[in-house]
Amino acid sequence: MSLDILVNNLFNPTILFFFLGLFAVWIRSDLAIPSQVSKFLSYYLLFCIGLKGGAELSHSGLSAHIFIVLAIAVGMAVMVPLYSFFILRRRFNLFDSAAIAATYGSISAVTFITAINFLQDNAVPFGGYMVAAMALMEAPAIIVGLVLANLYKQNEKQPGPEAEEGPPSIRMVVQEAIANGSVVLIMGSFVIGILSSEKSVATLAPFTQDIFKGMLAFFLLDMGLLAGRRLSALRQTSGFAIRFAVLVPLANAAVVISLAYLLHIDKGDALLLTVLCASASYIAVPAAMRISLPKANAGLYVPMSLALTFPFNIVLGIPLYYFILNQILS
Amino acid sequence: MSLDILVNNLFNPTILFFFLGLFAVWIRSDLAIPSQVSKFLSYYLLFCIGLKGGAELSHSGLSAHIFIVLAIAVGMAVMVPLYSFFILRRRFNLFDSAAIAATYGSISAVTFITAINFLQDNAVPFGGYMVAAMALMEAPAIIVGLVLANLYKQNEKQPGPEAEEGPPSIRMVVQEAIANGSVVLIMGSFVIGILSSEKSVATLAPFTQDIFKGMLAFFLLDMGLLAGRRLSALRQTSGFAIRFAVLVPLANAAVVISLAYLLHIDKGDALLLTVLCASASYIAVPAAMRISLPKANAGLYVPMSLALTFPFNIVLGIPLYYFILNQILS
Amino acid sequence: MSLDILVNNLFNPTILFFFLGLFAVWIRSDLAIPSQVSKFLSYYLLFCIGLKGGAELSHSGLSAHIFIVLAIAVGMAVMVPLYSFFILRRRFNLFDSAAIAATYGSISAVTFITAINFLQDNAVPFGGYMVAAMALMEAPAIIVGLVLANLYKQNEKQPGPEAEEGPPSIRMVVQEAIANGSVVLIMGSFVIGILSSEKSVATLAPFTQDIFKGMLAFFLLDMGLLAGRRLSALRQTSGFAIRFAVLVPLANAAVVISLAYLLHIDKGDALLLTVLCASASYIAVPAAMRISLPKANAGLYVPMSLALTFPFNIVLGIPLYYFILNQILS
Amino acid sequence: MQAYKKIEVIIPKLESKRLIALLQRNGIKGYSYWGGIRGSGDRGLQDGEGLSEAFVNAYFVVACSEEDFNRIKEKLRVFLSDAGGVCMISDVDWLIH
Amino acid sequence: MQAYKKIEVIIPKLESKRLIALLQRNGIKGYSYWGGIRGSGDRGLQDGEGLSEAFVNAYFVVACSEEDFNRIKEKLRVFLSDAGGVCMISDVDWLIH
Amino acid sequence: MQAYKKIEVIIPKLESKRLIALLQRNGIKGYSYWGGIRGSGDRGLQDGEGLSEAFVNAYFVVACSEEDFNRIKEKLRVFLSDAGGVCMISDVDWLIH
Ligand SMILES: Nc1ncnc2c1ncn2[C@@H]1O[C@H](COP(=O)(O)O)[C@@H](O)[C@H]1O
Ligand SMILES: Nc1ncnc2c1ncn2[C@@H]1O[C@H](COP(=O)(O)O)[C@@H](O)[C@H]1O
Ligand SMILES: Nc1ncnc2c1ncn2[C@@H]1O[C@H](COP(=O)(O)O)[C@@H](O)[C@H]1O
Ligand code: NA
Ligand code: NA
Ligand code: NA
Repeated sequence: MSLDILVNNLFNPTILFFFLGLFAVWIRSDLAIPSQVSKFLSYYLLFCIGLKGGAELSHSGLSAHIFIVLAIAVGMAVMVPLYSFFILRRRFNLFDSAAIAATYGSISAVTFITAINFLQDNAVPFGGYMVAAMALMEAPAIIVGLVLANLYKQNEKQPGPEAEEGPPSIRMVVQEAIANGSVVLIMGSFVIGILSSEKSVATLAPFTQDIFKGMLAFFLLDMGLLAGRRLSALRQTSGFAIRFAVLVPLANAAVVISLAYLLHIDKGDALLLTVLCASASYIAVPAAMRISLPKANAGLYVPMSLALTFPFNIVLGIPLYYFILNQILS
Repeated sequence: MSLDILVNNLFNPTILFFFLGLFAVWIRSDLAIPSQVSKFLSYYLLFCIGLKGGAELSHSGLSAHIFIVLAIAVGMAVMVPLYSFFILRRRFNLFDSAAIAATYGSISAVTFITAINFLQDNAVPFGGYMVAAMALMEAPAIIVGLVLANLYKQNEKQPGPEAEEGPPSIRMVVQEAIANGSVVLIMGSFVIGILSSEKSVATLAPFTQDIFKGMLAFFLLDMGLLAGRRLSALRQTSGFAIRFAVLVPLANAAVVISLAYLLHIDKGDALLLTVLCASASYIAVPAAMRISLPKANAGLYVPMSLALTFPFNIVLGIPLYYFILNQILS
Repeated sequence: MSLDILVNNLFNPTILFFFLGLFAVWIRSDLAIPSQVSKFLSYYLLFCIGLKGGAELSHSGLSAHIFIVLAIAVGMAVMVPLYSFFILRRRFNLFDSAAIAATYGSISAVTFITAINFLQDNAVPFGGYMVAAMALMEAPAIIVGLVLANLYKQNEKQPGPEAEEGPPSIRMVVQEAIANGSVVLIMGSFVIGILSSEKSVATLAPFTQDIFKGMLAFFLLDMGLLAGRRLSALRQTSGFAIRFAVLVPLANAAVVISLAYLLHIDKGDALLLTVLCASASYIAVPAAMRISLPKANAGLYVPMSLALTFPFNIVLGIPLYYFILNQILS
Repeated sequence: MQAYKKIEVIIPKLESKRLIALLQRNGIKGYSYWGGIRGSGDRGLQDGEGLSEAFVNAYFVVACSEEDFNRIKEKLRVFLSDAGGVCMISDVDWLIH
Repeated sequence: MQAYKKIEVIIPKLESKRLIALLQRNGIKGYSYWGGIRGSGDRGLQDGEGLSEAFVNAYFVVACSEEDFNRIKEKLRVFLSDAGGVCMISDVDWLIH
Repeated sequence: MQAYKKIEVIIPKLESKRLIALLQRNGIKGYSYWGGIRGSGDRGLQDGEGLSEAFVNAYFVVACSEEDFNRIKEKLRVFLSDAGGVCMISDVDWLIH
């Protein structure tokens, strides 16, 4: 049965379109989704997922169980960058370590959405509030990363009287991360899903549900193209970075799966939580790091998360985590 | 019952997405719909509304009633800028007065589309020819505004022998306004809706109708972002401008509602006509004014129409006008 | 019955939107589909057609018949530029002749898609493998055109020691043509259509089929705008170019129709094959020629294919070819 | 290499057509331009937002002979005083090929 | 025509807000900028790809008096040493209208 | 500040890859470019329309030492005579940070 899940996932058209993107880069095709369209597609996916999550939550109501899951989510978003940082410091400089730590502590919305798609294909229910878990996990890792970088920073030339031209404050960076477009859109849609009547959300379904899978396939094609273009940057990278990009997500997944087992979290919610913790950011965190840690090498942390961890999760990780959860949760 | 309509309108996801846009600007989020996507969304809405209007007209045929409505539409498009101009001259300079007058005499297609959406939600029928009314109202106000500006303009340095480098002629500006993309697209789709067979229009329905509401919600999110960004420009503005932006639409609405009562116009058509007259342009007219009256302050007339009159109409105006029309028309 | 087909095709909303585009240019409207959206629409169409073709092929399986059709496709893609070149040389210089020959030997994906839409409207079945025929026909004509240009080129200043700054090699150009985005996307989707389960392709149908016609109508509006803008370039062109743009497609169509008759090709497949051979490229080939034959006049071969042959085919050609095929194939 | 004048003009995007017409009327055959320019000047902030292109500029670059420049200089001035915007002139060498 | 300094700055697009703030704080009212700049420099390749704008630059053009330039020169230097990028200074004539 | 040569090149966008390769082959590590350039020149109007990028240009800016410039000058000329386009050279000061 294990293999079944994996093969089904592999021969899912959405995943195949991701490979098509990789392939197109490999043969040096000029295939490229225009950047504005690609941004629209990502906003579309967040819009739909948020709305659906909100509508479902307003349906099911709150429970103690929800708060446990949210607490795990935030806890992991703080712990992962902390322990990652100390692993990374053994090989990388301060700035790269902090940036990679933040990257892996934060989450990938696209991986999350792909996991939701996987659950729907397998008719496994999950809680709408998982959308909130995702949004809560975006920022903490950035804060942890920046605080670590500042704590350990030494010999840095102090900005003189022109301080206002110097680097932006942590507060500013964190504020920007919290108000970043993706978070605002998914949380906003989530709240709108809660506030709107069931009937009015239903009238949006042809847009938010019927064409969703096609839009996701198209977007994963774009992600394949992006990941492919970033792959080449990994050639100069140490094997350490590559191992980190696969093993740390697996370790994080193991932690969450254990917690899910101990705390009797539902299968669907547990998978999504696992995927969130195992995924790494390649949109919000790089944008924040580019400004706040400009000396960190974006040619390192972006390819690690986008060209390694992301494909690993959507191709192997999701079916694997699900297989295990399926075995251990009745 | 009045409150019901208002509350239903407020908790409509499409309207809520408008507020989400305002909110995102308020917290300084970087959420932004890419400009080309936003243009596509606006074209999509015009495409659908035009096609639907044409198909319905070819269904229902012409009647005397139609010509009365069209006559009111054009009449108001001429009268509104005239009387607005003289009110405005008491506080603003010539150029600003002419530009604001043109702005309020012309119409907002998005407000119109939102009103159509409102009617459909409330299952109120309306005539397909209202699309033609909308298109007819776009240009007259621009002409009136420019003629007024030229009549009252004095002491203007006359362009010398290099006249061809000077400002463009009224004729040119008006011609451009009539051929502006939005008008051509909605009227073109309208005519195509008339010419096409019922069956072939029906095959387009998944695109033009099923996903319409979702696209509108997305577009209103964008309008919220735009309106929010323009709101700050109003801080330096006089209270006079703000009062004008709310009271003149109300006055225009009152006139149209009275005419609808006297002339027994159907409820749906009456609402759309009211909304057209109460709305103000923030796409076509600013583009025309930027060229023909470059000395008018675009930081004044755009925020007035986009950040005040537009939200006023879609949030309060539409349900209010409908409530009144519903009371007085049997 | 002939006229019926023609009139139905003319009053098809998708074709009417093409005319709306032409009309908008004629009245100098500023209506313009943003370039990134236009690219997305073209990718969307290729995505859908490829997927559908693959899914159908995996359904029907291979047959000898298929190889005959593919052989004709490739054969025509080689022959057409050869004989076109010698016709063209009587009036045009070497570079223009080679570029126009390549243009007419290659194919127009949009014409092909419009023909598929036509078949669906008329409930005529066709083979999914035709997508492969289309993809196979894209590149050969480019090779033939470039080889001809090089064979006949004389007195060209030979690049000296700085050869690497000189013009790109044929090999490079052909490789780019084969890996061009449109070919990769349609062939990739085709393969994904073959690999995916029937069920999973079905879940994409709301995106790939239901809204297809609307997206096509929108895209043809854009093509109308493009064709209209290129039309003016034809004013300076000789009558020879204009005759070529209509007569050569007709000649190619006659050849294919004869072959279809002799070889008993199915009506649907025969129409698509005819349309492929009668159509001319205005996306892939111009991009290749701009680099490899920069001295050829892009203001000549693009308007010929886009502003003459393309409208001729979608408005008159498709129904005409179908009418004839319908008569001669039982 | 040959000495040329480089003219850079930043104007409201909606005025582009008129500037191109001016250049063509005066025999200037070579020019380049692009849109999407945001900025700030005497007429306030142009933030590039909105559906109407009313708040966005275009950037023109024209390389021409000193002669050509002297011929259009005055006309450019009249145009700019109506349309608004900025015009910068500098010297460049043209790499002839 | 009047002599001006033309300042051209190429920086990561995400730093645009901070540069604009710097200009405004120092009384520079006229500036233009646009995004979508790809390129390469000390900090590697900026290929314009990705959803985050982390790999794309912006181009700023500021025409100002020599005085203005001297006032902000040092502050620009501090800003650039943090944000990265390039700053080119040249002389232009401003066509007054 | 340090004296540099500023090279500005306008070429068909489809030729960008080849120009970048030329720069890299010749050890020029710093450059910037962007697309979407419309314009007119010897090879007619480039109106930016169409799906193929056949009618749109790219703009390159390279700041380099005089030495670097002299090294690539001749190669640029050969490249441009094949690809078409325009190349302008001027002097700038580089604000070192
Ligand atoms: N000093 C300047 N330096 C660079 N760009 C400027 C300058 N002044 C104005 N601009 C640009 O020119 C546009 C129009 O200027 P204005 O007509 O002065 O508002 C502005 O929106 C800016 O994009
Ligand atoms: N010599 C140069 N000429 C032109 N643009 C440059 C040059 N050096 C750097 N740039 C641009 O400035 C950006 C940032 O430079 P850097 O901080 O050196 O990586 C690069 O991505 C390029 O777009
Ligand atoms: N004198 C000029 N000034 C500015 N841009 C030019 C000039 N000449 C040509 N260009 C640009 O360079 C492109 C190619 O030029 P050409 O190869 O001469 O057609 C044109 O499409 C313009 O964008
Ligand atoms: Na994570
Ligand atoms: Na009005
Ligand atoms: Na052909």
